[in-house]
Amino acid sequence: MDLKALYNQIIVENSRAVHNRHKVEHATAVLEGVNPSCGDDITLELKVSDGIIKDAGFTGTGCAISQASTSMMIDLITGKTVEEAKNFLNLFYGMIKGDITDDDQLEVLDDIVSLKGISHMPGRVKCAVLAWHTLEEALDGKTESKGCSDGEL
Amino acid sequence: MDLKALYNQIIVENSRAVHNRHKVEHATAVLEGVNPSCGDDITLELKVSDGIIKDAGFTGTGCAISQASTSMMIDLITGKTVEEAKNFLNLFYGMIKGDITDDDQLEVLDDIVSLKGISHMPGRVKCAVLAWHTLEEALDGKTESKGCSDGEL
Amino acid sequence: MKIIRDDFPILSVLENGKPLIYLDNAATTSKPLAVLNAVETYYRMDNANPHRGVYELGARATKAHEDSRKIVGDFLNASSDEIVFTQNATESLNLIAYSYGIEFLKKGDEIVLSVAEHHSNLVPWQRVSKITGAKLVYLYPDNMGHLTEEELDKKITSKTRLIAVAQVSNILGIEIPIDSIVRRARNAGAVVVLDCAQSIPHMIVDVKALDVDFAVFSGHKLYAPMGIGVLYGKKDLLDKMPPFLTGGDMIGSVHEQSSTYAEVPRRFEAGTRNVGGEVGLAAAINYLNSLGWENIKNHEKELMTQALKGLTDIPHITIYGDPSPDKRHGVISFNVEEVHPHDTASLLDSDGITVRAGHHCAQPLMEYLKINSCVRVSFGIYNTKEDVDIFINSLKNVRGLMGYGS
Amino acid sequence: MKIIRDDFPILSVLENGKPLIYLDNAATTSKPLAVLNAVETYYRMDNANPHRGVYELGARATKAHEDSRKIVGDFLNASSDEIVFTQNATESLNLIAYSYGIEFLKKGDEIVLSVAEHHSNLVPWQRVSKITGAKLVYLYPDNMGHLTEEELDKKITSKTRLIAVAQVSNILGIEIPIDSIVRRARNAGAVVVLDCAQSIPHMIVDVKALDVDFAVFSGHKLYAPMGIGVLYGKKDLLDKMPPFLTGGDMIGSVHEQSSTYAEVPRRFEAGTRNVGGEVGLAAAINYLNSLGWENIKNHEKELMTQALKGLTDIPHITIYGDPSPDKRHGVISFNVEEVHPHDTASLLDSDGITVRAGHHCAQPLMEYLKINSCVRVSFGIYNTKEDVDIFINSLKNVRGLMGYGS
Ligand SMILES: Cc1ncc(COP(=O)(O)O)c(C=O)c1O
Ligand SMILES: Cc1ncc(COP(=O)(O)O)c(C=O)c1O
Repeated sequence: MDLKALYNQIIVENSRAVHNRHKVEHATAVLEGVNPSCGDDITLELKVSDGIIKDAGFTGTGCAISQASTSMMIDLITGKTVEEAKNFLNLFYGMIKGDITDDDQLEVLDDIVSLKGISHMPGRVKCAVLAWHTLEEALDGKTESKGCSDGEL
Repeated sequence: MDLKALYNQIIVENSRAVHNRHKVEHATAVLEGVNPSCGDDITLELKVSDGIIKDAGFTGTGCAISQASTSMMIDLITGKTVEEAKNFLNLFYGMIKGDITDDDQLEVLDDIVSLKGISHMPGRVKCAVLAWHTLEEALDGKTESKGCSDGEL
Repeated sequence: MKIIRDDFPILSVLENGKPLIYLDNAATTSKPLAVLNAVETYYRMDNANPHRGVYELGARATKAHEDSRKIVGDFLNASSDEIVFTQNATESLNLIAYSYGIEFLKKGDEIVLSVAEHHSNLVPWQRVSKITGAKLVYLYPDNMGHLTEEELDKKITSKTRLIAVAQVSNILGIEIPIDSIVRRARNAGAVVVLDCAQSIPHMIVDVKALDVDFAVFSGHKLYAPMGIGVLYGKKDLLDKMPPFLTGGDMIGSVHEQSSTYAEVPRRFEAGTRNVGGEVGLAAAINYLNSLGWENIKNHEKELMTQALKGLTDIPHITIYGDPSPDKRHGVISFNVEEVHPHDTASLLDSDGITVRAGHHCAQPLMEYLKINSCVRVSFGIYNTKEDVDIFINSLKNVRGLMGYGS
Repeated sequence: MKIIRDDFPILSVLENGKPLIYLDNAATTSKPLAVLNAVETYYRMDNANPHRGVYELGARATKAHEDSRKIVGDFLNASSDEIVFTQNATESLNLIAYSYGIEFLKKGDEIVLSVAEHHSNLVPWQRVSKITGAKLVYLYPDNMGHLTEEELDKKITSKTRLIAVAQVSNILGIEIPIDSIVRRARNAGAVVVLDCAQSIPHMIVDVKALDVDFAVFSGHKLYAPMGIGVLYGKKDLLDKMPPFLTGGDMIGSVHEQSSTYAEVPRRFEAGTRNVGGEVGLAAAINYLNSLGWENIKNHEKELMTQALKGLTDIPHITIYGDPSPDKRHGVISFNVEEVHPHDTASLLDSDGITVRAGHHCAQPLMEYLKINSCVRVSFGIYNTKEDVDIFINSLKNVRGLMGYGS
């Protein structure tokens, strides 16, 4: 995998993409997700009504991969139904675990497919997964996240 | 080392040699030595006066090597001075540890030299040493022996 | 299965100038090339500290570590997160004693052991008993070496909170009635700790089918390297247990005055893991699976049958426990009348045959059998009919060499 | 010392398609052929359960076990019976915490640690503190990473009963003033536990000259296999300590309800030992001795000097601790401004360079330094000037690749 290309094309832009870095007015869910071992720390805010994710945003700090992954996720889920979001979630987990490799199947994930190569970097998987993990817990109505605890990376 | 020859020539006879299996009248030292892990258990009795080991004997049970070694030791030390016995002791330890290999030097140990090969059988060293260890403690005036504790053989 | 001898380089060394007849497999086993090569390959290709590097080599080490865990889990029919790597069965048992026993037992409770337990499954419970006040209760085998239903009924009561037993005793070689024990444990609300050190080299241990709460074994008795052991624990039990060893890798977060701990199984794996050993263990399991467990069982049964027949035919030999091959796995312990076990072992050794003599880390059983020590012969997958013949023939000479008529 | 690279097979693997530049030696080291061969030879020629067989093969295994102990003892300038084999430094520290700390400390006593301790030398003392009521007191380094005399004066008092410190921190790489600490410990009547995990790969540790009471290290950081660690303890201290792990081999005699324990060091070695690991450790020590410690020190000093110069020349880099090579051993930790350490590590990795990023099992130090994590580069005997050049050059590109002007 050409890691530099990955960093170059996707992550750098996205990690600085500011359009998703904001609080959400009248949020229906606010959840902080933390990777204690590496300090990635994001707070995801969602506004869900009628089963549709009307608005989403985040604040927080962390490595480029965690921040980019969060921003790209928000781009993807905003305006989608909760069902669709959960479907993306499973696709994303499948991709990151290396279980789903078929590009056609992954196509709906849009530019998030650029994170596919992370499946070969087990040490960084947690960074990419944090946002999605937090989303999953938020959609499940959790008010406190367990984070992706995995000891020391 | 021809172990069978060792067993054959020396140990079998000595282990049954009954002449040293006796209590000592007016003993000045009586000490029990035990190898807890293999159950060798001898009680050594000495009568020392004027610095001379006037009489010695033993009772107990154990493997052929421990019993033979005890009997041969008693043959050697009876009638000798305490100094001489201590000298034998050091020679014996040296031989069993494999530190002293020169036959001329070991000659004074008489037929005990037949135990020399035990130095190549670390698992059995303890059996051969028990009597000597008990003798050392008895001559040092100990009234309780620590045995040659070495955990499980 | 004769052909597999070539897989084990050590079998061609000399013992006292004679071809080695290795019959001390219950103490430790020889390692097949598949295991030696797997370990060497790990160190030549993938060695790094698992879970610590974000780099590719570190990922390979982490994968080697977690793949090994998966192979062990599959082998026991457990899931990976129920498998804790330790250094040996002894540490696994100490971990349970400390993190479960000391934590959850109290005065008035009873811990049930068999008097045949190995010291490693006995001394840790003495400590638990001393610290918690729980009472140690012993199961005594009948004169054939079996634990009877009556004995189980008598000892496993409503007070029983924990039962720690070897599936196969390292001296008697007899398989205990584990189903009966687990059934009673369930009624009593007790947990069952199964010491598989001597069973797992000879049979498939399915922890789910047996429904035991904990199971432990050592790699080195299963043709794997030394320095690697396994603890299986039911997930819900492990989850509620505090850590045993503490330090790097097993933490959640650490502050100056307090810490939180990682999820299981990592909570119980403190400090850098023995990944080489884990890889070796996984390779050993794969090797055994490829031989086929039915083949292994049949082969070992043949050896056992032959050896028991040979032994019962020699006069002046006492065998400890039921001498029928159906009940036996791996080991036979015996004594030659009037000959000290160490002398027996040394004389066999002069013919190149390695057996063990001593109390075999089971002094309470020795006391119970009213012997001080005994000789133990134990078989592995690479032993042959010829090995047994040579052993029996050599044994026939022992009393003669010790100066007895026969 | 370039020629020795051929002794280490793993150094020729590829990392992300590039030649591997292994710079995570503080996590674990690569193994020379001398070590791999020694272990393999042990398993091919001498493998048996030490202390258990009366037969010749068993004697060879016992000899391998005890000879290794002697080599480790000589290496530390200790006698053999002061050397306990464990699985890693973490277990060694737990053993001291349990068998010395919990046993001999009490409320009102103070345990002194540095805030730079590795979790393995920190979490066990938290447990001791919790159980005994002894207080944990932290030494804080000055802004160059040094422990000052004033700080030592302030924290090491008449209440201090135990001081546990790493001779070299795994993050700062700075050697602590161990002589000053031991002197104060003697006055206070405290024992000193020296964690040599990061010092011993880089210098001779003479426990008698240092006059420390305990010292620990891990084999895998000293070019030996994983799964083997060492505890040194002064004989009179070990003698009065109760056992930690219990089970086979560490007992005197066992009865149903009570047991006595073996003499040290065996009292602390429960269950079957990792003889293969011990043999590997002994081979590693012999290998290092044959290279010569002066050569090793000079070589590593050159690398350290070059790396520190290179790092200080790059803008936007923060080095943690004194950047003068004289005070440093093995490791340099740093951060690239505005770049997360994991991203730095991944970008270096894409050039084949393995460094570590994270909290390095030293979270309290991270808190103290007010950072969340950092990048660590660490050197071994086989690293070269070229390795350092490649590392520095790759690092220069990191900020650019992350989209920063420079
Ligand atoms: C200073 C220090 N102490 C202790 C340890 C623990 O060593 P191990 O993980 O081998 O037990 C380490 C390494 O991880 C270390 O760097
Ligand atoms: C039945 C049984 N349990 C436990 C053990 C302890 O195994 P280890 O010494 O490998 O820890 C052994 C072997 O020594 C054993 O035979």
